[in-house]
Amino acid sequence: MSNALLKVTGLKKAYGAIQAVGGVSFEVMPGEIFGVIGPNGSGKTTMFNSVLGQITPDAGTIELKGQNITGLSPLELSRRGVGRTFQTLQVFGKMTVRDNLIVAAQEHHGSMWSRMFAPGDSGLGDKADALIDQFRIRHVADSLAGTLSYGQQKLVDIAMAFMAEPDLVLLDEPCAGVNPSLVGGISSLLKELNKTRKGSFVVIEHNMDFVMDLCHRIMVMVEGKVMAIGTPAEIRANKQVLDAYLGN
Amino acid sequence: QEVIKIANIVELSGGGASAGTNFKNGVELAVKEINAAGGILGKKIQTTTNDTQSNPGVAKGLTQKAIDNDVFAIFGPVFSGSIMVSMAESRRAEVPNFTGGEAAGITEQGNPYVFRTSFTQASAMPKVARYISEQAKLKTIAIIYVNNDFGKGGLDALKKALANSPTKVVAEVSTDSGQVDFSAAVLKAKQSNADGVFAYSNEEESARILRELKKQGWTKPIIGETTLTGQKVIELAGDAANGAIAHVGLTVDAPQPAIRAFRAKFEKEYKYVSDHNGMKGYSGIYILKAAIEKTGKLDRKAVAATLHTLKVKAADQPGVLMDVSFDAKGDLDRESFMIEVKNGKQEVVSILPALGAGAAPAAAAAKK
Amino acid sequence: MADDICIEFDDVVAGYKDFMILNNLSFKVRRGSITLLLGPNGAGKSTVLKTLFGLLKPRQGRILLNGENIAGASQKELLAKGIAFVPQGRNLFGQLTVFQNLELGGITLGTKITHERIPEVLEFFPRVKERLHSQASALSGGEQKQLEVGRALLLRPKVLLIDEPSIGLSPLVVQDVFKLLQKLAAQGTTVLMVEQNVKSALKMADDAIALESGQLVLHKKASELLADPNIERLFLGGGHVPGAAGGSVASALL
Amino acid sequence: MTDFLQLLFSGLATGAIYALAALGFTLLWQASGTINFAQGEFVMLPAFMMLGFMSLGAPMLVSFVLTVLLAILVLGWVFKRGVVDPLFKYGMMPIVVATIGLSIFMRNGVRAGYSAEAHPFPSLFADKLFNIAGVTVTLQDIGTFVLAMAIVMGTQAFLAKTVTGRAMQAVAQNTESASVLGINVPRMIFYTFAINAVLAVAAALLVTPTYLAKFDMGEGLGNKAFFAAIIGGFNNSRGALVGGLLVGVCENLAAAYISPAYKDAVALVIFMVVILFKPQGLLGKKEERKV
Amino acid sequence: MNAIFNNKFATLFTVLGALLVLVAPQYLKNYGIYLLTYWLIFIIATMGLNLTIGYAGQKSLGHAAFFGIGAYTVAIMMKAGISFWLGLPAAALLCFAIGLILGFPALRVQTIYLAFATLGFNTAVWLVMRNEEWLTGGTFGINNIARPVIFGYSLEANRPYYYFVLAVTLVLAGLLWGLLRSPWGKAFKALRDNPIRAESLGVDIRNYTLLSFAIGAVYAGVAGALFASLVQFIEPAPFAVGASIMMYLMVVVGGAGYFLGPVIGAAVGVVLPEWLRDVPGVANWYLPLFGAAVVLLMIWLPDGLLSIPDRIKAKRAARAASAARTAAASRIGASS
Ligand SMILES: Nc1ncnc2c1ncn2[C@@H]1O[C@H](COP(=O)(O)OP(=O)(O)OP(=O)(O)O)[C@@H](O)[C@H]1O
Ligand SMILES: Nc1ncnc2c1ncn2[C@@H]1O[C@H](COP(=O)(O)OP(=O)(O)OP(=O)(O)O)[C@@H](O)[C@H]1O
Ligand SMILES: [Mg+2]
Ligand SMILES: [Mg+2]
Repeated sequence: MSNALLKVTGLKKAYGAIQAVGGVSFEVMPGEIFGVIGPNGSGKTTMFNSVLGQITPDAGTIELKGQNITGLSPLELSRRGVGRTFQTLQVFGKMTVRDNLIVAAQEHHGSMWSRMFAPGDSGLGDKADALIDQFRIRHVADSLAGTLSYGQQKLVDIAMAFMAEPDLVLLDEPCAGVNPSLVGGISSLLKELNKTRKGSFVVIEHNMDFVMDLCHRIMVMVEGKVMAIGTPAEIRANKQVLDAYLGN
Repeated sequence: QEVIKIANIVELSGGGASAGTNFKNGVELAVKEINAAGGILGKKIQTTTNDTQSNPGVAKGLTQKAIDNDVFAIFGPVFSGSIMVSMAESRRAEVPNFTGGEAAGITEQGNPYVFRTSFTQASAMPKVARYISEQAKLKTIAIIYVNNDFGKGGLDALKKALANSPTKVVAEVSTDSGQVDFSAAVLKAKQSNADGVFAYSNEEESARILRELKKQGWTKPIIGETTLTGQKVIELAGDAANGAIAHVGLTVDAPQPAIRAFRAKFEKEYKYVSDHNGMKGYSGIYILKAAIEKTGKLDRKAVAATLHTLKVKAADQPGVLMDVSFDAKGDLDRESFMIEVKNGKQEVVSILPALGAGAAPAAAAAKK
Repeated sequence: MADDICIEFDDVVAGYKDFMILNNLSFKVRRGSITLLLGPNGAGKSTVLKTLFGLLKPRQGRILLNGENIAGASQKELLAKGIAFVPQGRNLFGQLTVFQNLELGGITLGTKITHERIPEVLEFFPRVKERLHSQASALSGGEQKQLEVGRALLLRPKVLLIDEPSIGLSPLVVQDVFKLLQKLAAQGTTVLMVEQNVKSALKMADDAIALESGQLVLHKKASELLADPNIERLFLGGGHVPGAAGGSVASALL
Repeated sequence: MTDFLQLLFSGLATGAIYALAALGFTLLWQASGTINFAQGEFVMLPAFMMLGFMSLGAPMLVSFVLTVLLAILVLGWVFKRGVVDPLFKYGMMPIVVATIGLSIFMRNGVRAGYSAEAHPFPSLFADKLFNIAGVTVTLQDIGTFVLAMAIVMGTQAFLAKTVTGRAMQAVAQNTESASVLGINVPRMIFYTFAINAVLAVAAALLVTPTYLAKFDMGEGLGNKAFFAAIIGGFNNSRGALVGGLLVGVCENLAAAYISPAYKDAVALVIFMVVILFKPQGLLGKKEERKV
Repeated sequence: MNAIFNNKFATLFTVLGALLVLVAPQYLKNYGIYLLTYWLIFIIATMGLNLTIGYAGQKSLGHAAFFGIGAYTVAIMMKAGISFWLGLPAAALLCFAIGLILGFPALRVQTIYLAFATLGFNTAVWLVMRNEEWLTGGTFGINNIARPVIFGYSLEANRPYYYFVLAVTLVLAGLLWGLLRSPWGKAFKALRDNPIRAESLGVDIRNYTLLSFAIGAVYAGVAGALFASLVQFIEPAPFAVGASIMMYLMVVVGGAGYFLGPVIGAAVGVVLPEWLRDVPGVANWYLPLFGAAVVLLMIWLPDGLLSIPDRIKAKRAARAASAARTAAASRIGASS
């Protein structure tokens, strides 16, 4: 099991009396699409934020490709090829959609000093345009991201996470507010990247069709603890999970 | 030249606003009178007024502007920092420049075009020092001063003047312009156990210092310079001002008839009592008038030269308010006063002779 | 039938400054029904609700509530007429507590009634109840959404405008909320709801309106639409890769 | 020890003055999310209004009431309609700059239109000195301190304890959501600025006897109050009190025991430490969770 | 960002402006030239501040401190007999270093809290300038600062000095332009719009934050150095917090985040009050009028004067988008 891409052990985070994450351990294998589900407030987002250096966990270790990355900053993680999206909308509101995408990848090209003399779009214009087309936001490509509809902003956010071609992407509810036709698109995109580039993903999602169809394995979190980890079929069959989360 | 153009470059906003406004009002009052009486050499005076915002950089620009406009003379700025900068311009253009600044440095640059309208700290402070050590006979003194060029300049001049006297400076307390709470400053003065305190700040702060001194039960002598016993200070400090003694170069409360007349005219025109800055501006214009008339022609260079040896008597030219004489550096000399505040009024306790008039101490205390 | 109509858009033009989103849009919503507003991202669904609730002033056209033109009315007036609105995204006062957020939700009711009703609402959302005195911004995404829905229910609205309530809610909670809406509708509340969770929403709704580029493209009974074989193609993307330009996203990246 | 107490009490009195002026900052920040760089001038103007009424022969309290009304109109309503309403939705920068412009306008308007001089201002309290164990305090000091305390606590209680107070805060945090809930946003904003105007008049009444009515009195007062508000916590009205008192006392102690020339530096050091280790101020609430 | 040069109107405007700046001094007297030079110096200083505030979104209220550090560095060095040409780079370097240091609080605190911290820094620097008389001359300032000599040609007179400052302004503007159109420009904006998102995308917000301060400070420092030898006298007052606030005002009035914003903003802050002085009948009221003008400008154009072209463009774009939407809608309408 030591060849895990991401290995989280005994992760804990409490806010006062609330144990948001209470000892979570799991592993994500290279090339795996790993789902995280669980009722509202079960600590999924907090777990993500701890893994990604956005908040400092109280306990636990996080390893990426065998290296301890606990406590590293989001920047450092991005440099090591970990991308992410946020549950709350996080775009660059006063920049155009196209610039949003370009800036999402430019820092991975060359050094800071060489970028001082690089062309304005860092040669990423085509790539950005391709994603713009795929996410059907061509008509708003030159609008300021802050003026887009909720779903459109969400799409920009997701597209940004892919611009730099990270090895591992953590997505927090990517489908929320996204039109079902594009949900299918996102699903296909992940599958395809997974196949062609051996991209690995961790996805938090409440859309069960999406999760069950896409993920190789799924972890269920309840009250900050892991309730179950297994294949979609196993999870669907788990009585406990049905009661706590899925219903009917 | 049909009119005599004079530029008034003064502090109308920012920290120097009160001083600048008074100076300007004095200038304008004098100009009005002179014009009504037929002008100088038959020519009317025309003034323009510009606000330096109490900022030397702006003052420099405005001086250039005045020169571009071909003015005959420049009045202001009042603040020492500003005139130090702007006088380089008037010098270059050879335009006589009158200032209200009191810093010694102004006339020490060898600028032949700069003239004072008041004492320098260098000439006022020896008089104060003499009073402190010889008349008040204080062994030790604490100095509360405002930490700007005016206050620091005064402090340095006074320390220099006291250096060879029996009086020792036992505390130097820096305060800020605009400061409100002087309890720490007064406390430090008290702690020094000095025989008296010398307070040197702007009008409003002086009033607050006086109040705090009273509050903390200070009973020893309180001595100062012009700003300590100004009309404004008395108004603001109320009872607390009583007993304060100051050396004053110019005061509207002086018993001279010319000064009384000025006081009345100024109050009628502007509905308030002028301070010494108003007198500086007013007498400055009359000094210029006297110089031009003595020169007999409107030639800046010649007028400047005249000014350097000029002596004007108030009897001949009432507008200069007191007999005054200039020296080669542009410094002026005249009588001055020791003032004490009694029952909310300035009272002249003694008239000190002009420095040039010999050092005989004026024994006669002139009562109003 | 006419007096059965609760909300009517009549030839409405509305948008943001000079950018017109809705162009001559007309549709009607039956009283006591749950009407779904569907459409791709950026179609103008949220704009419809915002215009209806007076947050955007229509350039042209009438908006009728029970036959009365409410275009240009203030939110306070609209609330007084029994309309409540749950917008998309985050709409809480993050630095106030959960309880204070609820209190403000009932500001038009007065403190007494609000305090009476808060416990009722909290019954539906146990997670929120547990966090009653936390700062609202500390709640998880789904908890915040629950709080927002609860805050609107406090008003017992006659007309409820609700923009994608399912965003961030876990499946069980979604079911609960949908059931609750059905119950409200049965009691006579008119619900106009935007949803991307098309399949489950259609199952609980009465009518469906679809928008595209601010234009009405379809107005049907929800049950009919659910049975429509074209629905896959229309709303669900049929499972295949979207994208007008052809080619997959992945290939674009490689 | 007596000296120390003397400094302490004087510092508290001065601090109370800072606190009163700082209260305006915290109120506007909490209830409208704005910073008013003309806050000092908002105290200066009522001082002149009161002087004006008094010079017309009105007694002090009558002048105060008339000034309150006038201030609500001018500093409350006109300011809200003229400056806040058009700029509210553009965020902080334009309002900040507009109020900088406004402060220049008010300060120099009073100077050019009325007087560049300082004018004495009558005190609400009799000119009485108390000597307690060698420490002298004036009735004015005590009165200012007590009233400042009461006003700050009252404001804080209003904001935190009443629904209207919270509705005002809600407007600052999320204007659109507030209107969606039926909170009358324009009215809440008006309340905010009306209260601010009243506070300014109260501050003027208590502060001006010491500060003197002068066109630029707002500049120094505004700066100190700004520091005080930051140190105490911008989003908590009690913070204004704590910050004000702290600055007042520290200045005095520093002037006496460290260096008068660097007394401001002491306040500054506290300030820097507070900012770096507790950016929200001593009593301020923590920022929101962002992700 | 490049919109401003794509726009024909803007190009025309720029060319006319350039001609004006080059030719006007030939027809101006001393005061006019002095004023223009003053204006250029503030353009340089606010260009730097615009980078910090407008592009990188760091709310700084301490810019005048750098302006002062630049001025004092040159003045002190020249008093010690060191050439202006060594003083200028020294001023720039020193400001860069101190700017980096001031950037550190910005890593901990943001928005208004950062504004407070920078304000404190400014006050501290001012206190040192005022109190350390042995170094800075204290409140007496430093007088008779000479103007530089270039290749044996004296810049003592106003006109040559103006052209010298103009050249410096153009060079610095060019450098900033290059920087902002490179990926750095986007990184700064990303930092401004959403630092949390930016960091997760690999934008080194620490470096960019520090550099936005440091580079901004360099511009202020150079401006300060030029200021010292323009006025030929410095004292602490022009570098107090009030001056920082005025610079902030200039940036916002001109248009924060617009490349040419400082040109307009500095004109409003420096030239407008001077112009108002000469409006007949209002002389005594020029400052209140200036204050009122600032308020009105903000109300009219909250995003600054240079947002006008953007407004027009946005309007046009919105119309076009509306039309496209209607067209799309009618296609859909036809198909169903
Ligand atoms: N900053 C915080 N302060 C206090 N409590 C917090 C904070 N962040 C999270 N919590 C609490 O921790 C718990 C877990 O929150 P988290 O956001 O991780 O849930 P989640 O699983 O992502 O839920 P959802 O599906 O609703 O997004 C919640 O009860 C939340 O209220
Ligand atoms: N504040 C705004 N300023 C300018 N344009 C806007 C603004 N808000 C939305 N738009 C534009 O209006 C269009 C419709 O937006 P709207 O929010 O109504 O879409 P929607 O149908 O609700 O989409 P979604 O499913 O993504 O929420 C979008 O193209 C968007 O770019
Ligand atoms: Mg979550
Ligand atoms: Mg929407």
